[in-house]
Amino acid sequence: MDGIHDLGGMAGFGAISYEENEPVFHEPWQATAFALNIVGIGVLRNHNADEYRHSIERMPPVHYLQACYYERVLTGAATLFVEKGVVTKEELEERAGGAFPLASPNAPDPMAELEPQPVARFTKGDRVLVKDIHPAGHTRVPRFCRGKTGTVLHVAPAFSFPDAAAHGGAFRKEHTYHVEFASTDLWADAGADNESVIVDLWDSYLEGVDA
Amino acid sequence: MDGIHDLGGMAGFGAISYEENEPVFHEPWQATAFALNIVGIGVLRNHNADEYRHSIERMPPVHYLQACYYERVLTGAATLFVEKGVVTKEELEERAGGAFPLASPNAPDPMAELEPQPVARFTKGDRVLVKDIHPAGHTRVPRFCRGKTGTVLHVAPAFSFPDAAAHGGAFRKEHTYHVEFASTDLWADAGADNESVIVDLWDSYLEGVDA
Amino acid sequence: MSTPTNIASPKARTEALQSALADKGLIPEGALDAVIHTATEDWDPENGARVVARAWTDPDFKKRLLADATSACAELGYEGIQGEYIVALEDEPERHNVIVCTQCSCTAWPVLGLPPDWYKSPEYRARVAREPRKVLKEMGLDLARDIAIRVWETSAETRYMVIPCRPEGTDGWSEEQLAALVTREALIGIALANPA
Amino acid sequence: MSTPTNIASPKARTEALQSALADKGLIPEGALDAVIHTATEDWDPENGARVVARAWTDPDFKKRLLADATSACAELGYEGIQGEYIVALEDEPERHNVIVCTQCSCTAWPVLGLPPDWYKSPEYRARVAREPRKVLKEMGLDLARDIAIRVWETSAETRYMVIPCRPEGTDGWSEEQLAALVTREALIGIALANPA
Repeated sequence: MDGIHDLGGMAGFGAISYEENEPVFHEPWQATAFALNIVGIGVLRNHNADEYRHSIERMPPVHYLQACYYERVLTGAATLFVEKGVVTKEELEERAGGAFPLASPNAPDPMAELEPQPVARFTKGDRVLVKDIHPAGHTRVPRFCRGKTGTVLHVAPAFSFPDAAAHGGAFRKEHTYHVEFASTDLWADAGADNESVIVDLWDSYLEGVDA
Repeated sequence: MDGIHDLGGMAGFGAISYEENEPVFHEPWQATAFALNIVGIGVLRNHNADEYRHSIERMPPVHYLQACYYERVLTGAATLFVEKGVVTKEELEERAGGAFPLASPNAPDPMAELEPQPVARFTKGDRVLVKDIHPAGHTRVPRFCRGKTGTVLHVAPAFSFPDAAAHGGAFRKEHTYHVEFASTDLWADAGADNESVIVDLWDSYLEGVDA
Repeated sequence: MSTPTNIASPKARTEALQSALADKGLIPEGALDAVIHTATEDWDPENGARVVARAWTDPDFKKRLLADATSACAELGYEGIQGEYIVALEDEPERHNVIVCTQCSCTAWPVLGLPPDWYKSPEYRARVAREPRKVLKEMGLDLARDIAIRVWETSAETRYMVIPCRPEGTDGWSEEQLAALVTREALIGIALANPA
Repeated sequence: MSTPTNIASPKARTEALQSALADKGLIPEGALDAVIHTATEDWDPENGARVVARAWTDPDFKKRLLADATSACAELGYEGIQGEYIVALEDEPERHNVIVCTQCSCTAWPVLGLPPDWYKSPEYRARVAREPRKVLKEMGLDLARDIAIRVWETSAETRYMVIPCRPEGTDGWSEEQLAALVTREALIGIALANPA
């Protein structure tokens, strides 16, 4: 989805606040929230990592931007426990003694039509074009590189295709590629000479470009 | 700027809340805030409409999304009165009895390099490509149509070019065009058959496409 | 992500700006009231409704309106800021028009009035460009798939108004009667003219 | 734009989810504590620092690390979730590497630890991809224009770690001494290895 989570290149954000010697967790509930999600994925098999990422993406934009990371984790995990029928929102709110905002529902038709690519089609040095897809559901192609051409630096192993895995689609694995884009190609007027962004992209997001 | 204000096509927003018989202003301060900005533009000549629009675009994203329209107006106008040296933030905060959040500063190099086009280059029926510009300052090309091809429906009169006017650039006028894009070209996978978006675009945002 | 916790209310902030400018002698006597009067009394969707009713009843006016809406609206006295270049969009049975300003909230104030909150909301601005049929349905206007939808993005200086289709059963109605069928919602395009 | 005003605190919400799952018997004894123990005790940027120090002192290890960082890190005992496919990015005097995850906050937990708040902030995620030189400068690392910057976006399953340049004047230092020069910030790429 073209959501608020897809932040790369978005303007208007200010200084990064940096804390020296930051602890792993600032408050105990953050550790618990993190652990609840890991147990939900790894032990209870309530949801997978792609469903989890998408549950956070589905948070309303203001809540997404205001919540700290572990509140996003909590909201995503709780949403998936509710959506899978393990708990109800009402039960959570009664226990919490107040509102428990969850993420918004999944889109009805979440996947772009992308042909599965079980065999790596590209190799190091290839020029590739990122398809200009706009699926309503989970995808891992940042908007900033859609429709852009880059160069394959590295072929990674085949991994589960997230757009499908996040939405109960048929399991498929595809190679991912580390594709380098000149920043000036991504953001004309960025004044970003001598900078590049490398995006890790699944095979079916890409098409070949004639040299 | 590729900011939060550029909302067209962004996913994750929920139902539109609709109020029957809505009044023009819900609270008297909203009327005053609106009038202060209009007087600031039209009477005091403190700022122009393009500077004003950009001052709102420069609001931090969370504040932008949370503020009602008239709080955005207030924040933009106050920012410009402060930036032009008419009042200070400290004075405003003292008078307000609390913090008075303003918009973030202008980018140092705000304009894309776009050649002025004093004479209309296109006419009804022409196919045009929207340049894929990403200026750091004010622009009126929504991201969703950059790099896309559409058809000119109508040639409007020449109007002041906002990217320049918002940043003290040399005055220039250019025709704008009502350019129609098929929604399926803007958002593949949108399922938006039989829908189109018409964007009103200044001449220098465009280039011709061979038929 | 940290926000100051002592933010003054919008009302207090407005009063702060107003008093700061006033104390410097910058606000001419009556200037704010004049703007507020215009915004609440002069700019009114009933103006647009009268334009539509005239177009429905006067073919010559309609021709002028579609050729040059700025002048046609000025004939009825509707002109001024945010009405410098108005374009009228005529609905047809097979093609519907709807207006948005995705980047701010521009509107033809003299004929539509200051826009309502929903029009200025991030929700409307984000969604109507991309999924107009769904948004219109949620707002009560269910358009069949075979009716084309044109979404007009107010990204430059053109200010749009929609001329909805004249409802059936209104032959012989007066302009005043017809104008009463045309709401602000119809002028923006999230509703049709009310049925007779 | 309306938000419920009675939102329970994140702590209360966490306890609500935890107790709801626990009361249904869904949380195995010790499962949460085991995760928290791993996150706070096992995943640690000192692990990555040891990998870097080993690479600085052992050319064969470095070769293995650059060819297959997953296995090389596993040699030192660093492996597991979010470490299934690690790629090491070697800084060179004329080319600097920096890591981000713009869409969520993915990181190589076993070697970098859970990432700090700044890495997970909208500010870092939005800005470092587009203006890395400016962001790095703000964070204390001023790189000359002629040093290329590669920003690695963690958009798939690869988890990156940066191998910073070995500081001058560290000939003959032990692995332990060298590892102490390598911070979490250096492993992400917003800092260099500390000078000797």
